[in-house]
Amino acid sequence: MLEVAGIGRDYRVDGEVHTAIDALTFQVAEGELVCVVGPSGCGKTTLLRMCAGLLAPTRGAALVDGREVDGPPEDTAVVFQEYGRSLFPWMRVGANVELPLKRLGLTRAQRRERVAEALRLVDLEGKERVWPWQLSGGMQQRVAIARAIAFRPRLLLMDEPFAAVDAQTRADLEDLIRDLWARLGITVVFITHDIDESVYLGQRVLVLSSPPTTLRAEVHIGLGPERDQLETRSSPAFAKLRGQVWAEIQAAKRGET
Amino acid sequence: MLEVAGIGRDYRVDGEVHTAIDALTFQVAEGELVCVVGPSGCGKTTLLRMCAGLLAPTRGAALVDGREVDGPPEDTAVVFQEYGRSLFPWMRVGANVELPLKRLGLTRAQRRERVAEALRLVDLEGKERVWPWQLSGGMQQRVAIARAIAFRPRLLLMDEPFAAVDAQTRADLEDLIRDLWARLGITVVFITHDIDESVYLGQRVLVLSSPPTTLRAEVHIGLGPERDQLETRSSPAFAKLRGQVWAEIQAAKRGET
Amino acid sequence: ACGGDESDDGGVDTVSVGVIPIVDVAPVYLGIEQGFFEARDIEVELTEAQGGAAIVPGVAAQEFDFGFSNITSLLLAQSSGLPVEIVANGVASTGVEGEDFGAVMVPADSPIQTAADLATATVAVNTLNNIGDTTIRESVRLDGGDPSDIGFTEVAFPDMPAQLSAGNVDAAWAVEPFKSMIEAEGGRPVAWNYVDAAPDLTVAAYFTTSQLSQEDPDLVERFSEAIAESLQYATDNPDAVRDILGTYTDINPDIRAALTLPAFPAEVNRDSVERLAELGEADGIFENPPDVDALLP
Amino acid sequence: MIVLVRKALLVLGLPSVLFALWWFASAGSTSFYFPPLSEIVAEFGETWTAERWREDVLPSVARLGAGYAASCAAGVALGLLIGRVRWLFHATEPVLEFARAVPPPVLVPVIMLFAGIGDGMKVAVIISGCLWPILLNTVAGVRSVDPVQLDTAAAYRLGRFRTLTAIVLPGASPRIVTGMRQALAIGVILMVISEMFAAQSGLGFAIVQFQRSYAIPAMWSGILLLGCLGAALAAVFACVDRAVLHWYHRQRTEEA
Amino acid sequence: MSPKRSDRLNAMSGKRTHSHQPRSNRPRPRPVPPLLLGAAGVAAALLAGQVLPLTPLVNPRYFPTTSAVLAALADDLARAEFWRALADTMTAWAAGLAIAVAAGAALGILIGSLPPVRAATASTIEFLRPIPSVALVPLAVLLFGTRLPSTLLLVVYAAFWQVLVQVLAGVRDVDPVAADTAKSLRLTKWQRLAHLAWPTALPYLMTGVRLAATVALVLAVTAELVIGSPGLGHEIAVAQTSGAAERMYALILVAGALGVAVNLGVRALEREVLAWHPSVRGEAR
Ligand SMILES: Nc1ncnc2c1ncn2[C@@H]1O[C@H](COP(=O)(O)OP(=O)(O)OP(=O)(O)O)[C@@H](O)[C@H]1O
Ligand SMILES: Nc1ncnc2c1ncn2[C@@H]1O[C@H](COP(=O)(O)OP(=O)(O)OP(=O)(O)O)[C@@H](O)[C@H]1O
Ligand SMILES: [Mg+2]
Ligand SMILES: [Mg+2]
Repeated sequence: MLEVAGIGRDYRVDGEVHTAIDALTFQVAEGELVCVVGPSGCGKTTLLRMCAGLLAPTRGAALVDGREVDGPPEDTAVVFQEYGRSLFPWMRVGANVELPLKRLGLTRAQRRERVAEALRLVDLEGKERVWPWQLSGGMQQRVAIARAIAFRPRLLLMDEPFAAVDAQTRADLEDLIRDLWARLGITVVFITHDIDESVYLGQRVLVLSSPPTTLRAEVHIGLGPERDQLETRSSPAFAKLRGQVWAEIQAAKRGET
Repeated sequence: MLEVAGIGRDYRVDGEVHTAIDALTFQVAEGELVCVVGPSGCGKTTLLRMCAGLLAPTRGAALVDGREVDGPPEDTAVVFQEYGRSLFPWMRVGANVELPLKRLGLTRAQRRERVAEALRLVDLEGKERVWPWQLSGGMQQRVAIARAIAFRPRLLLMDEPFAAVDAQTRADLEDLIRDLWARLGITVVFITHDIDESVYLGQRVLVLSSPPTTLRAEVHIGLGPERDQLETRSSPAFAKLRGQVWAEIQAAKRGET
Repeated sequence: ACGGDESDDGGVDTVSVGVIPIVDVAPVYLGIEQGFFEARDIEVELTEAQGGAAIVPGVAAQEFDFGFSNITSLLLAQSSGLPVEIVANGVASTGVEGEDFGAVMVPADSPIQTAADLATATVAVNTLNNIGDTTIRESVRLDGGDPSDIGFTEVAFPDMPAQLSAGNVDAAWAVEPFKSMIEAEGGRPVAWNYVDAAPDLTVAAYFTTSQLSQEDPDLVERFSEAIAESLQYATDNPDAVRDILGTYTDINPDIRAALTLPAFPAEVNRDSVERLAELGEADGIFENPPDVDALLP
Repeated sequence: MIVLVRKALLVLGLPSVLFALWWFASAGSTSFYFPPLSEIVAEFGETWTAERWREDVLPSVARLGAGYAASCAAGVALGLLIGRVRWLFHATEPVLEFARAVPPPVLVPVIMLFAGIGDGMKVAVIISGCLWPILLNTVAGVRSVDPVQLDTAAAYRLGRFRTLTAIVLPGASPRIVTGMRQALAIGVILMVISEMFAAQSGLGFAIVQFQRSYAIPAMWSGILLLGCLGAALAAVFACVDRAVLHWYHRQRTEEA
Repeated sequence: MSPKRSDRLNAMSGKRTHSHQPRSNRPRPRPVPPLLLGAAGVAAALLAGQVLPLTPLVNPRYFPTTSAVLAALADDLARAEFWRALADTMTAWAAGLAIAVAAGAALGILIGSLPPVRAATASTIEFLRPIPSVALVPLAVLLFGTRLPSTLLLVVYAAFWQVLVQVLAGVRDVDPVAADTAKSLRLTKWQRLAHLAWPTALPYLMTGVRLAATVALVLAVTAELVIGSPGLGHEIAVAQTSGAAERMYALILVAGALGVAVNLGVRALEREVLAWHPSVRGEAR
């Protein structure tokens, strides 16, 4: 479904060219859930923005369904790291969530229902008429998530979507995403800093190196489709995978190759 | 040093009064490091803003050094949850960190040195001449932290300051804060969603309830002053405390009293 | 515009006339009131504009059938190629020194005593390169002064009393009612430029375009007659003039009673128009020499 | 090189097309007030001689510069004050709105009462028009500075002055610059209007004189000159804008 | 007063929450209502107008005292022609403003969100903007005579640019993250105009409307004054040419009061459409 082929990106900072991503190559199959981890500033957001067609790669390309991405692909939802700024302050929460549904040809009632359901799923039931800036940070982030899931995309790109919520809510949201993914068969690329989360959520974890960034390691998570916050997390297999990812990240940060 | 006396805050949402914080009372002694945890939207940011003199309480008061807070108290640094928006986009990173130092009567060279040191401590050495919007989310957050520590405050208020950084960096920053706190004898109030972090960092963890918020529990962390990322975290005492805080938060979320 | 398309068959022609709401056009208002226009099957629609900026283009575009303007402006328009023609007299100087409706005024304590003293003074005129400065130069010249160094400055008539009293200008060429207002403040006249320029100087006139005068000579004729009758009536009934001023201006009643009325002769004084053309030419305000014959009826 | 050509095309393209349209549309014109463009262009060279530039254009531009600079200084200073101090905002708003609504033709005589009829009056008239867009935009800009940024400044106790200069002013600067851009054209207009009163020279004075003496092609050439003046000033302004607000523009153009 | 309204007023007048102001359970001093403050400002200005002419600075004959002006105003208010003139001016003003705002906003959003068009039109806009409406008087008269369209032409020409320039700047202000969000949601061009460019430009447009509203009023009065089409401006011209200073200032007072009223209206509109904006939502963050 998503193919990243030798993608790379340079930024120009005060006249000097700075290679953020050197070259990355990987595939995400239809219906897969892949987590991406890596040191702060290694280019995860850059990678995601290139996959979403929001940023042109300097080298290589991203392909969705075999077609090169040169603008936001159809049926894709993105949850941005800067959740606060990605909500439109002039729209109430309900309108923010409803906005992407407008071009799907749904009736008003259907849209309403989807919005209400999505908000319920992120534990913000009945907050439709509130302004985004009247919400706490974590609540804003959940509105952004609700907007993505109300849209029911085929490809869901998420950039640290649970960074601002408490542990319990985070666990609930993790299960929510796994549930939606399993039920609807969507493809998910999930950026996170939480190693436990990456192992718990993903079928595969991609570990990126420090800039100039390459793919440092690819950890296959063989935990099976049924996962449980208590059981899975306390299993020895989980601990082992966790240690593996952790070691890779530490090595990445130290700049080993 | 910091005393919160029956503080409460109501918000008005579309004409209806909504009690965010009902009443909170606790003290933080000089040189203490206290962590605050609680469900998303329970009023942690609101509490912090009232302590920082940025928001007037509806009821009760916060007192710093026995004086009622009616404006930002002297020698206080705040790291905001909305780290991206708290950096000034018209100043380069160095200028952002240097700005609060300008009224401390330091020489230019001293300021420069402090800025360089603070940036080094958060692993952003040599980024003085970069614009904030050229940095990744985690890097921006670290600039905000650098600004606070370069200021060398007596009271440090931090609102989820490590939400956007990777696990390894997070561990380093945790140790950095504990080190600064121990060396300089500053008082720290630290809001976090990471239960492990709250236990690892704090001398005490305050658990808030869901709105209308009260103080649900106060967990004393008797782990001693020397802590180590590997050893401390794998100790049985740590696991027990962790379980205790986790249970309190879950109960808080379920709305038990 | 509504020319005389439906004339002759006993219908009434509506003509629009662009005027400036000042003392000079009182006869038109009187004429309407007395029915002189109605008697000639003309219904007059007056538009009160602030000055030539709107009236001349208005007439040129046939938005107005007739307009009111001072002679020098008309000479200017004519010399620049605008086909304007005078159809009736407007207003004239009384020709009597000390009793005219316009004069160069100075404050009571001014060192300026005679017209010659104006040679080095700052003098306010309502419009530069127009009837005011050309005639004032003539006054200075006649008084033995050299007019080349007079510092003319544009100040609108209504602002002159204030500017004179504030000392921003040394002298001001004021017409009624502002001349009376300055006198009420203690100001005094030092030159009677209209009187000096030519005997019985024609100051302003009613005009139209050559086009209209060719297309509908009858209407122009009737309009001219009505104006002439109105002028005569105004000359005969000065009190009626003072009364009608109260209807279209806001001039304070005391001043209205005291102000010097201009003369309203029925005919244009051709010699004085030629004199104005000469003065203007001498001062170099025309690009091409104006054709007085083409301008006058 | 190609970039330069592209730029030149963008800047001159549309004006050239419009100019050509005007040229051909007016070619056979016999209207007194709408002469053929060819006549206007011919008149342009004859009218705007070196002497006229020295005597009329440059003094006008100098007054414009003085009035504009004073408006910028006063507008920003007042705007910062009024935008930050609520009660002052409410107390002054109606009076300022009142002053704003007085038309120049009646305002100028009043200014003349206080400022005389010299250059001071003309500069004052320019200020009386230029001030408002800068003031209004500054007030609006100050009031829409990001609350998180203000909180940051307050938490670090930056102090009134530093908060104003280091946070509020740059935060409001995109709006302030918009106001200044507005004021530029208004300044040119007010420069003309100020010279319709008590003037003896100047660009506006010249245009009014041409109009009054029915030198219509010359008047049109003056209007053309006004447009060119405005465009030239705007070009200079754009350079300053790019330099001062580079952080703002780059953030919006660099990515994607 | 409804709770909502009183809250709004408090939000308008309350100091910013971060100011160094005593707070807490001590009763906070009630903020003075803005309308009262505004009235106080007006009263101060009127008082200055009363006192100034009594000093040697200016001559009361040419700059009459407030009381004299108010007396003249009272006379005017009793006259039917005055009200007719007022209605004429308001008609020209409202029509001109509506056209200018509609055209300025629509073109501004359109040009602003199409970068090539923006680049291609920039120089032309800057060329046309500084051409004074008053210089167009003869042309307006030539085209439309002294009737309403003439006044409208001048009003629209002057007010249009104010709106356009504001909206152009406003469209440019779109937050980059918000823009990315809109793109990733694959909003259509129209949706992006309606849901992103338009709301971002709205605060700018509001300032543009306030600028244009008074410019339109000024030009409506000026055009009447110069051209002589009926309206307040014409009344002012008559008063001026008659040397009736009191009446002239009374009419100016009316023009100014119109400006104040217009501003009140725009402010109310602002409170409605910009309720989400930091400048309006004020307190209680
Ligand atoms: N607009 C820009 N101009 C210049 N450099 C940039 C820009 N955006 C990002 N960078 C640089 O590119 C690198 C990768 O940034 P990116 O935001 O992709 O990191 P990230 O992996 O998302 O980090 P984090 O986990 O902290 O969010 C960083 O070093 C950053 O400084
Ligand atoms: N300006 C505001 N207007 C109305 N309600 C507000 C406002 N700010 C916060 N609230 C409400 O107050 C409550 C507490 O918000 P606060 O930001 O303090 O939560 P928090 O504990 O920091 O949450 P998080 O962990 O998600 O950041 C929330 O329910 C929020 O909706
Ligand atoms: Mg990132
Ligand atoms: Mg918070």
